[in-house]
Amino acid sequence: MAVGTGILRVPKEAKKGEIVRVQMVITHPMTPPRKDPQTGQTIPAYHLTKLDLFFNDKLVSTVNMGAGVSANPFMALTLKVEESGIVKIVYEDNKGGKWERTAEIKVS
Amino acid sequence: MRKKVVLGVFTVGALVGGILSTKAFAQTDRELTPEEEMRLVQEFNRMLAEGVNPGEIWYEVGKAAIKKYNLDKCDLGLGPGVFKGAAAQLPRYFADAGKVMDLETRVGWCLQKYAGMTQEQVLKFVRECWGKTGNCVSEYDGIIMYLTMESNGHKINVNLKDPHVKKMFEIGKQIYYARLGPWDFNCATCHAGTKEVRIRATRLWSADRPGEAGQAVSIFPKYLVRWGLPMTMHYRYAECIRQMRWPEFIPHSDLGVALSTYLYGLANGTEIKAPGIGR
Amino acid sequence: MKKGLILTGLFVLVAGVVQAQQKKVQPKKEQAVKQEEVMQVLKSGLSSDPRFAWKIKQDEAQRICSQYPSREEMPASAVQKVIQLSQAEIKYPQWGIYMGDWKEGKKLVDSPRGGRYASYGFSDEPTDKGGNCYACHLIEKGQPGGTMGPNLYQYGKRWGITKENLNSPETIEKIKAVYNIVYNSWSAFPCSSMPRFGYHGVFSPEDVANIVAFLLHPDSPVNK
Amino acid sequence: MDRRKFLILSVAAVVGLTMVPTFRPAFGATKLEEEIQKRLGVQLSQIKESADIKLTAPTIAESGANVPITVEATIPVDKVEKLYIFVDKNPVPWIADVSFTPMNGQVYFSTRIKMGETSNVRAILKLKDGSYVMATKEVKVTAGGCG
Repeated sequence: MAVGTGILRVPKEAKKGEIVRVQMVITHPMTPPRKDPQTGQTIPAYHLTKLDLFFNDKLVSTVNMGAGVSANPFMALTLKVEESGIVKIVYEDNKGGKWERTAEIKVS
Repeated sequence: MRKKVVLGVFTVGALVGGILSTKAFAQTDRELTPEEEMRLVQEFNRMLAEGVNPGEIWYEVGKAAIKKYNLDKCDLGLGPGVFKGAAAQLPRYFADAGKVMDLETRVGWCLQKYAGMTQEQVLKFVRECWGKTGNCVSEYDGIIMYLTMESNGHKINVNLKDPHVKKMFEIGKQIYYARLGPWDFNCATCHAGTKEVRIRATRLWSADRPGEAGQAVSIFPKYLVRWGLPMTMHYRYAECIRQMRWPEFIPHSDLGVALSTYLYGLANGTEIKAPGIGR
Repeated sequence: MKKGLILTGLFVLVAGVVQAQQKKVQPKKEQAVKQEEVMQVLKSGLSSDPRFAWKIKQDEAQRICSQYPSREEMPASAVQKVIQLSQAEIKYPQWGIYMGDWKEGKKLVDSPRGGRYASYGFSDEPTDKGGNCYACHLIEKGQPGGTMGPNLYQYGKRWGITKENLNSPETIEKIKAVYNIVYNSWSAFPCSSMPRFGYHGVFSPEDVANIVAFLLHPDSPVNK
Repeated sequence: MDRRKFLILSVAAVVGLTMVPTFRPAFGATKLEEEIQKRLGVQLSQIKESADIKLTAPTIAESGANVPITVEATIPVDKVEKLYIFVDKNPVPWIADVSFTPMNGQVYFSTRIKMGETSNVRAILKLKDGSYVMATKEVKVTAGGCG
């Protein structure tokens, strides 16, 4: 499975004005630059750099990160929902990988 | 060592203009007892278990792999392709194979039968991520994760009334206590006894403390944060046996089945909650 | 007399271990399966590489210990037998008991990987010589350690070993008592969880002497 | 590769490769102070600790590979611009920063971070009025397992 797969988890339903938790896990090695023990060559860093959280295409939060975040990162943020809509996360790494995932919330 | 830490804190504290309040000092200065530390490590594990478990990613991997390898024909004891709750009643006796099998051994059997793999190919498939860290994702781990998670919420129910199963349980129990190898270990060295102990910082579960065997096995496959992958039960056996300085463990062997029968037998009645998460 | 005192001391010191192992376990039911069958299943799951054959030859003491979940359930005859077997095979350094080099001992105590193959697809070469002692013991203050074995903080101090009495005959006796435990723990505590390091050749007699020095020597960080 | 070696090497890599040696020149700042100066444009000594921001982290971590942390604040989210997370003794002390909008409803962020050794974790909030508040928690990183 490829790097960059993820789980985006939000409650399926919420009340208007409720603050809900948006949780996510993304597969990524999140490695800092390091030296290959055999060849002595430097293996470049490979990690996520940025994640944007959108709700109905409006930017809610941006997370910038380095290799200090654990492998297969978990993150959680909150979102105040006033209407039904689509939660979207867009994330990219330092090698040009870019992915997105969506989830739906019904607000009553 | 301690002195250094305190000194280090002091230096940093002095340098940043005394921002480090006395709170930081108090924390470093007070010696915690091993028991207090054990509680705090348990607290760490509870915090780790909050939120989404990265191990859940393997569920989708497994779902795809089951199609790819024709495992929807696989009968885990409730009929071909019936997976809901199936893992909870394993190990059990399978007439078609003529022996008791646990989940992983049965999946190996099915891989040979329905995916055309040889035994060697199966073993290679099983061990794809063994000893690896980083971003190793194996389809086998996915399959075991998927099949176990399909039993989430079901209670472990090993049929110890079946004489085949009962016999395997007894063999497993004796293996559990067999002192062997150049370091004289058995499973019970670490995982028995009523006294709560730890190995380095890790609290050890015990077969002699009620409920702990259940808590231990019901969360496998368990996502290990230090390797970034889920550890299946047979990988767990292999790791323990490696640490015991015995020869290398062969997955899907009767040894694995005997240990599973004993441990899941002890765990009867515990709800499956996969994946767990730990160090 | 002196010996008696020392022995008493030994038992006071290690009473913790005995207590730690007083697990209350249900008496075992009569064995429904044959021992050979158990061993056959066990060996079916371990690499059959002939280079490892020696690792799964169960010796008599191991066989006795395997029958009892804990020492408290062992009949006196079994306890005696294990002690006797274990005492009989203790070997001492060529020049007899002496206070070894604690700095060398520390290296063996610290190293975690003795006798363990490094990873899967392994070789039989032990990756390191060492006892992985911190896994089970707290030894030096400030070093994280396990609690399976007794706490060894200031072990030498507790034995009353000082710079002044370092070469006294009493001290030599104490060194010997500790040497015996490290070399073959079962000689003092039959079926203890602690590996019989000297017996299995994990450590040479000289290695054991160095480890004992690390535990007992007044200059060792253990006794600071 | 041997697993332990791998761990040691990756720690070594984390510690050694990505940063200058740890010695501190007489007039220079710590890596942490430099990093805070660079990213926030203020000196660490000017940032006050405050009870308005709460940082939850374990007192002891059984593994430095994955330390769960959660930051919450009682300060209304519309007054907040950005959250920064630092680990004092990591080779790269900066872990992440998070920008908030009123749509978040509150200041809340939870993640898992790497820690090379026992150290303070810091959560610093930059408010829209240009001021900063901070919460600090020491996490003791220890070793688990059979080694």
